[in-house]
Amino acid sequence: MALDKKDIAKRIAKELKDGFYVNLGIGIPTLVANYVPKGIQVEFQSENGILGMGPFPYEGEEDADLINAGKQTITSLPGASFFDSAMSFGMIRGKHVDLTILGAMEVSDKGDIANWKIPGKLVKGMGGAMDLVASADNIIVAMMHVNRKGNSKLLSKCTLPLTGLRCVKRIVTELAVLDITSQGFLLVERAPGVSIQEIKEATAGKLEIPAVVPEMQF
Amino acid sequence: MALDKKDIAKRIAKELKDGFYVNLGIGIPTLVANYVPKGIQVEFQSENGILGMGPFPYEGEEDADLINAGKQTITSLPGASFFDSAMSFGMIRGKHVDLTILGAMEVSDKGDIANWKIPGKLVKGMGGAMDLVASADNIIVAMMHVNRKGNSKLLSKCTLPLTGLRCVKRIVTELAVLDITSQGFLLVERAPGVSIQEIKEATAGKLEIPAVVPEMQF
Amino acid sequence: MINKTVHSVKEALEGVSSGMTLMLGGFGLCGIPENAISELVRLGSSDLTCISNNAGVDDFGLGLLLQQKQIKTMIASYVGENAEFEQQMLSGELEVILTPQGTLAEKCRAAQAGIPAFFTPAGFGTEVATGKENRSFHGKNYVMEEAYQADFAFVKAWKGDVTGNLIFKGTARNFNPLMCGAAKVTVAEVEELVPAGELDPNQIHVPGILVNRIFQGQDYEKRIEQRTLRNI
Amino acid sequence: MINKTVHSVKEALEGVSSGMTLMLGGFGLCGIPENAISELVRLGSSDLTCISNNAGVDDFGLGLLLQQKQIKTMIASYVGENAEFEQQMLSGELEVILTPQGTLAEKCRAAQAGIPAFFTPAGFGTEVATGKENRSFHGKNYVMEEAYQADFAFVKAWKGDVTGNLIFKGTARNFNPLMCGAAKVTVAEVEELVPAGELDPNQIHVPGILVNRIFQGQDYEKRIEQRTLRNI
Repeated sequence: MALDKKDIAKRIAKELKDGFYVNLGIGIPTLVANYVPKGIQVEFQSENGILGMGPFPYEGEEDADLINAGKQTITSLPGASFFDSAMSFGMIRGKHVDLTILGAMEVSDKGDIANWKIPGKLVKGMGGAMDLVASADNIIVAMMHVNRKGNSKLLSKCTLPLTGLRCVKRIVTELAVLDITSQGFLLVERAPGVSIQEIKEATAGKLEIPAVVPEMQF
Repeated sequence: MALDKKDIAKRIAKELKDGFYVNLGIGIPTLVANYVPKGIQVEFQSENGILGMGPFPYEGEEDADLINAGKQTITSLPGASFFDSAMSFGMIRGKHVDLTILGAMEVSDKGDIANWKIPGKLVKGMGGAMDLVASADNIIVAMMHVNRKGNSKLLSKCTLPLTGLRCVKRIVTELAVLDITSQGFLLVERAPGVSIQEIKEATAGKLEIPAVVPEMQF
Repeated sequence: MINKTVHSVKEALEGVSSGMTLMLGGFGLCGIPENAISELVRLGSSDLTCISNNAGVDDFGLGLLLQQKQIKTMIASYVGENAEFEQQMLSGELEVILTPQGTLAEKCRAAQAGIPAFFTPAGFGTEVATGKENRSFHGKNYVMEEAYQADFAFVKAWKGDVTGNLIFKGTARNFNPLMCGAAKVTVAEVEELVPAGELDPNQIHVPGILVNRIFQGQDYEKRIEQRTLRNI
Repeated sequence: MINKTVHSVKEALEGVSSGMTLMLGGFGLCGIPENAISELVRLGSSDLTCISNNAGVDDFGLGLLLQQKQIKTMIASYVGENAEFEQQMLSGELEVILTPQGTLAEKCRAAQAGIPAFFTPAGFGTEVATGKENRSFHGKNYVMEEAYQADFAFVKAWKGDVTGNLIFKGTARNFNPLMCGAAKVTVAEVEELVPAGELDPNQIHVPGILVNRIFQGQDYEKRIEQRTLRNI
């Protein structure tokens, strides 16, 4: 059965490793913070200027001067630091952030990503996404495999304006975990009960299917 | 009579204006801090990372963590700030420092300056001098008009490796105050009792002499 | 000690006129120069180019200038919180230049620090790189970006002293320190203005040399855009 | 909370080997990583390229590495305090690359911040610009400079916490913050190592993400080069 958003977040959380600094995008990626595996230490960076971001505040504790990149009130953990936006993106461009998790509208089988602009629709802006995807060595995309019309969002070539070129490393969708390789999308895991056939039909780009494709473990 | 080093510093101090941030080089420029005109406020920047530099400490007050660019122990004044070297040179390159006063081995009548290297002799390095001269809009050079052999150091072309190109605005020597103009060195003032002829003989570069050349006032 | 204090927001904004390019600190509504924005509305200067990470919301922050149609060009990284903005952009009244957030920050910092141009990987291979120099260093591709040039920078700090030294709190820091000294005139408003010597010189975020005018701000609303709470 | 603490200088320098490029913080003898330098002497690694604003004095700071002839190439802005240095430079044993101080700082900062190259006016028209791209922006001439690439950065801070957050004191800050994260591995030694949460998150000069290893330094001499006093 296809995963829900929480399950996608849960699966991505398994990619977290001890000592990782992680930047989480808005949407499904934000949920990843709820599923950090036991026994490992990670720190969350928010590009508006905090490292060591904690959970949302309790009522009465919220502070207008302490928000995340989604403009939500947050808290800070012991060992946290605040800094300006040049330092924040210095961390990102300088590859000091170990893992970036973000959403996408389309991903190509070369690792291109489109997630900021739909021609003809209102453009909100790329925020920090272009800096993040151009810089990180380790980018995981959390996205739906198909759009509401049932069309694949995993393409041979993105149709929307790009956010970044050849940058995505891994994709987790409601159907599968896929890596970007020189052969295109490599099917790594499938969601529990989802058939390879379903994934094949939902993937428009080049799909490499190994002999054995295990089901995701949570 | 030709000025001594203290008098050169005194004359340069008259160039300080209320509200100026000033960077003083090593040697004669350092002495300028002793002659700030009454009634004006200036702040001294030292490129190793302090703004609001104060006088040398009293015995027992010296702090190994508080030095100037000449590695001398210093103090800080109320309103001072400490910062890193990138911020410090950001201030300099960004033209936030209003006046730079430094020494020179040679200056050309185009405003070129040489003050860091004598071929065949030990090279100590340019330190921050190249950043300072390339950035400041307002550079005053404190120097001797002639070298120990009696040869002019105000030339039509520098013979030593350059520190910066077309950057010097004003020169104060033991004999005169001169500005760099499109006509070469413009004689602005002469030291008390020094004749125009003496200055002419001591200047190898192109020298423009106005009808009236007042004596320096202290 | 050089005193940068001005005694009113009116005095602080002296010299602002229509057609100018302004930098405004803040991320969303966090750390925005509320007093300066109010005064800009009162002044009514028009045809402004505003460089700011966001464009406020309909009735607060830069949204107030948009309501009055004072902004001609908006340079920002994300403008999604503002219906008035959308309407003016779609009608062609408002020109929008979208810039990656890190590039926006670095272009301000470059202006502050006298760096005319630098290379960044952000936007390579996208429409953001169109018309800009692309170059490879050590096998990776970069885009050349130039420093901003602005007339005024308006920033908001938590504490400041009369010499212009500034200290920020939490994530209200964001773009504010980078815009100081990045324009011809930098105006800082602070929640608390203290005498020289009260702030620890080791803990100054922005040295006063980068600030031209400082004033004690008033009536800060500090509106929260997304009040998000944890259940007890 | 990610813990960066290592329990000895020996552990802190694990992986250092001959032929590497090292960054070392400090201005003169102010803010130099004394413990790391001692350990480098003990390790005896040779053919090192050292990036540091100065080269120490004969018997302290980088002078200790020069005595042992461990340095092959010195990248600095000013090296005038060191007779051993002079002798090795004149004999050709030591290669010296002199770099304007602001450019040195910015090349470190660029490495930290993922900026591969930038333009600076420093050195235009001088031998420093030889072989580098020159370019004019808005009528002024600039030189293109590239970020440094280094294997280890050794810095010294006043206080630090176990997550690697650093705070500096006075002018001992200098190049130290810029070298953090500018090399593959950054090693910070501190006068006082405190638990996470003891330092004010508003007042961190270097966030721990830029530091790979941190340790409590010992026996700081903090030698003064030019003890200059005022008469009472």
